Amino acid sequence: MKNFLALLLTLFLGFLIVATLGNNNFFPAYGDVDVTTRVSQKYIDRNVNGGSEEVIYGQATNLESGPANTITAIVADYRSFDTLGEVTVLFVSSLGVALLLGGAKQKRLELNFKPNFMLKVGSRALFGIILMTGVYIAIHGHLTPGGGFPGGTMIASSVLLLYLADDEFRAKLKGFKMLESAAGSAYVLIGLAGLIFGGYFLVNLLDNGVLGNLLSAGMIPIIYVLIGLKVGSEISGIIDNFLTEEGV
Amino acid sequence: MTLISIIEIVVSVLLIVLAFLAINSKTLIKSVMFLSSLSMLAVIAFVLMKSPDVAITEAVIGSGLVTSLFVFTLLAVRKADKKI
Amino acid sequence: MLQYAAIVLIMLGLYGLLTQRNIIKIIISLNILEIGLNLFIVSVGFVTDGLAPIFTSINNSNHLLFVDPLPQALVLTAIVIGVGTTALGLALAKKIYQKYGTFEIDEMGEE
Amino acid sequence: MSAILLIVVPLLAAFVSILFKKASSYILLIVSFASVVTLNYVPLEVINIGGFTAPYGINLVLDNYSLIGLYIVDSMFFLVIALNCIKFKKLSTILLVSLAGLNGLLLTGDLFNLFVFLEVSGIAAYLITTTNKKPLATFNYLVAGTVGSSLYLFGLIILYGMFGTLNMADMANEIAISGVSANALAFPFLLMFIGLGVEAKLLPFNSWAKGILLSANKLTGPMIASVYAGATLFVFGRILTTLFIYSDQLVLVLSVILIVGIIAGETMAFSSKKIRGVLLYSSIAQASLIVMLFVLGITGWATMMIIVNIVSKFIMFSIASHTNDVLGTDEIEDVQGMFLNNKTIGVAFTVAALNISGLPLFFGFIVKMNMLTDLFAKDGYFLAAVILITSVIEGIYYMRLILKLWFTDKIAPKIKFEFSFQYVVTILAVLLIVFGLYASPVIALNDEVEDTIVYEGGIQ
Repeated sequence: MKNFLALLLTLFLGFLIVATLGNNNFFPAYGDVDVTTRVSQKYIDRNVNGGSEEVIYGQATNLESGPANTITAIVADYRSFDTLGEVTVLFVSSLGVALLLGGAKQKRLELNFKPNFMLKVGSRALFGIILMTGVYIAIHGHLTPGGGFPGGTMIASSVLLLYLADDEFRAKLKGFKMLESAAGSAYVLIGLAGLIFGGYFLVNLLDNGVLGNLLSAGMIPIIYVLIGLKVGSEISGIIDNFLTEEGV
Repeated sequence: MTLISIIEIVVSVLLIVLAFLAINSKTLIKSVMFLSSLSMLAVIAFVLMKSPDVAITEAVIGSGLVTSLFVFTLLAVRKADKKI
Repeated sequence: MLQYAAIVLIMLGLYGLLTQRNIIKIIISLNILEIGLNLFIVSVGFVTDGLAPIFTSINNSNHLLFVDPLPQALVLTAIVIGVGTTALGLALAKKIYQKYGTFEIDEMGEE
Repeated sequence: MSAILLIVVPLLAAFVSILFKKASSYILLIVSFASVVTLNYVPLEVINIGGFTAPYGINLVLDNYSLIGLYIVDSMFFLVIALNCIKFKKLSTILLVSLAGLNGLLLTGDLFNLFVFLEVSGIAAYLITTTNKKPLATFNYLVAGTVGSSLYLFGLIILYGMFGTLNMADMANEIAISGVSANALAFPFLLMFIGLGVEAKLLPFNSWAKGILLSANKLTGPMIASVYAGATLFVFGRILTTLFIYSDQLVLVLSVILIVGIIAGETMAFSSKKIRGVLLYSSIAQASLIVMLFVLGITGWATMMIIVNIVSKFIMFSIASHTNDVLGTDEIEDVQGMFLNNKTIGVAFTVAALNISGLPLFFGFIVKMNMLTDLFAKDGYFLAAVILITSVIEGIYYMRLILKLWFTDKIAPKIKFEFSFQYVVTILAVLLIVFGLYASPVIALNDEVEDTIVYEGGIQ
């Protein structure tokens, strides 16, 4: 009975959604979006603050936002403040997981298999590869898809491999904490430097360079590396706390 | 009908089926696995909608990390509970 | 088509939240809701025959037709936030299991 | 001084404080005090972040409305911290983040940024409630909060699809010039309303509140019921007045939800056996009432009503949860006569209760009187009648509660309240009386709020 009511409620809601979106002249049909009427067009043209020259890959220099990847330009430049909030969410939730699951009496969760030789060697080799991929993704965030968050998570998942390969392994949490704190503070301090020297919080102070070069986009690669480090250490912390259980 | 639109329809149907299975499976570990495949399919859907950034993030975080967190939680309680 | 699938996923997530009485299942429903929402957000920015909004040596000018980048940027934020809440929810689930010895809310015997 | 420091400094302090465990509670105390002080030196302005102009970049808007919100929320936050920070040392970093989140919530002029801050402050709140030692209640809060913010985001994205912007003022502008029918907007608005309603404890979206607040301790009680509730209501007011366009159906649906909320809340408060129960259900009713006033456009007095609630609920929830921490119970029957041994506390509690039920001499009276006058001026006779009736119910159960707590034929329980705590609640109670007798600054404040509540952040 209760399930049936729930079903009715959700069906009603679904009907409302489809009815509102279907009969709405203002809501564009799927695939029928006109980007030029939205704020996004200015992100693509990189002319939020004026300047209407054409953006050409490999040629345009010193645009107002330097990344070739427009999404990175939005995430780490135009709407960087959201990203600061997002980093904070992950920060609090890793703290919270530690608060809930951590503690002096915790020991490592026993896996019900003994890692054999192949697993040990294989995961050591993979550890390096995944770590490198993670770093690569974080550093190239302004040129290719990816960025600090997936990069950082990949770094953390390489740490996870070490957990699986060695049933005695525990990450040195103290070091991670230092890294987390330093990276987070550095992000905020970069923002404050912008406020002091550029007049706006989180304003880009460095040269944006040529669109498409690795060394371009001003501070965005720096910010993404910081995010990568922070996310990597936070998620390693979360994983470590999840891999514990109550014990002597 | 182009190939893309056929793929879109297949992906859409599979998404819905997997979501249904994830909610209605008998054992928790199966639900988690269905959720994981659901987010893998979501990655394909993101690629179809031309958003490689979201696809990578969803693949690494949504599909990889979340699944492993679920599995760890279930691992930690497996001794006490045989049903899981 | 994918937009409708996204809406159905949101509905399925809500349905799961209303009916399930198992902590893990509730978190799973929450995740389905979030995946559906993320798909919906991206679909709001999709343009048929649009390009992924990244300048490369081939797609090299802003006069080409790109899909809307802003929803994708929002989804990146939403995914990370979702992972934060999921991790916290699972940690609470573990805590609840330590206290009650079950994941079923009905078997916990208190409000 | 830029208002952005109100968000950034607590964040920076939070990142640093994980390295200095021992000093973290002092960092928290200093930072939360500094926030209140900083408010005296920040100019009223619109701040563009990252140097990008308004609808494209994120902006923060500091006007009279958000300034009042910041003043009251930050000072209450500081009081809660000052009374509790030593005991809850482990939470210092989380409390710092929640301060940043609350300030961001009140300041931001961007709808998606608002979602981010909802999550930041929300996650911090879930963690604060873990000190209740009821993981299941916290879990329910987490699920409700996440669903709420997801629904808010869903509504927001539909609006983005229609108007192509995320800035609050710009969105309101676009809606106005597009000539869209109000019916087409009703559904996204309803989604956003439900989403925010979950956080603001509106009936029927408030199932989480019972689990949290009925077992609240000295930190979570005032924190969630007073500080967080106040901040969410401030945000709610802003969005309801700036963004929403009311079609007849939407007003009807919202009125039904809210009036049922008011009546049901008061009824449940009337029949509650615990002090915290009475307070919880009364604040559910008050939240519905405040939102209803915002919907009807009586914005200034709705804002004042939020302040009445924040202050009164702070006093009463602190006392009730302290009683429970000491005695292990707050059943009214068990703690009868508890004020006989604690006269100061008793007087403060009485003032707060009378203030919230709107008796003369108190701040709440002025607010309620003017609110009713405005309602009559706008022909809101039905709601005025509802308010009058519920005021009577409210008066009755608060009177009954106060009488039971002052008089007993059994031995009165002895509860030790710290001196600093007595001091704080006394001062707050005195302030309530002072502003009750000396009303002109309140009325001036009200006019200022009414002038600025609609966001115009940087958009011409």
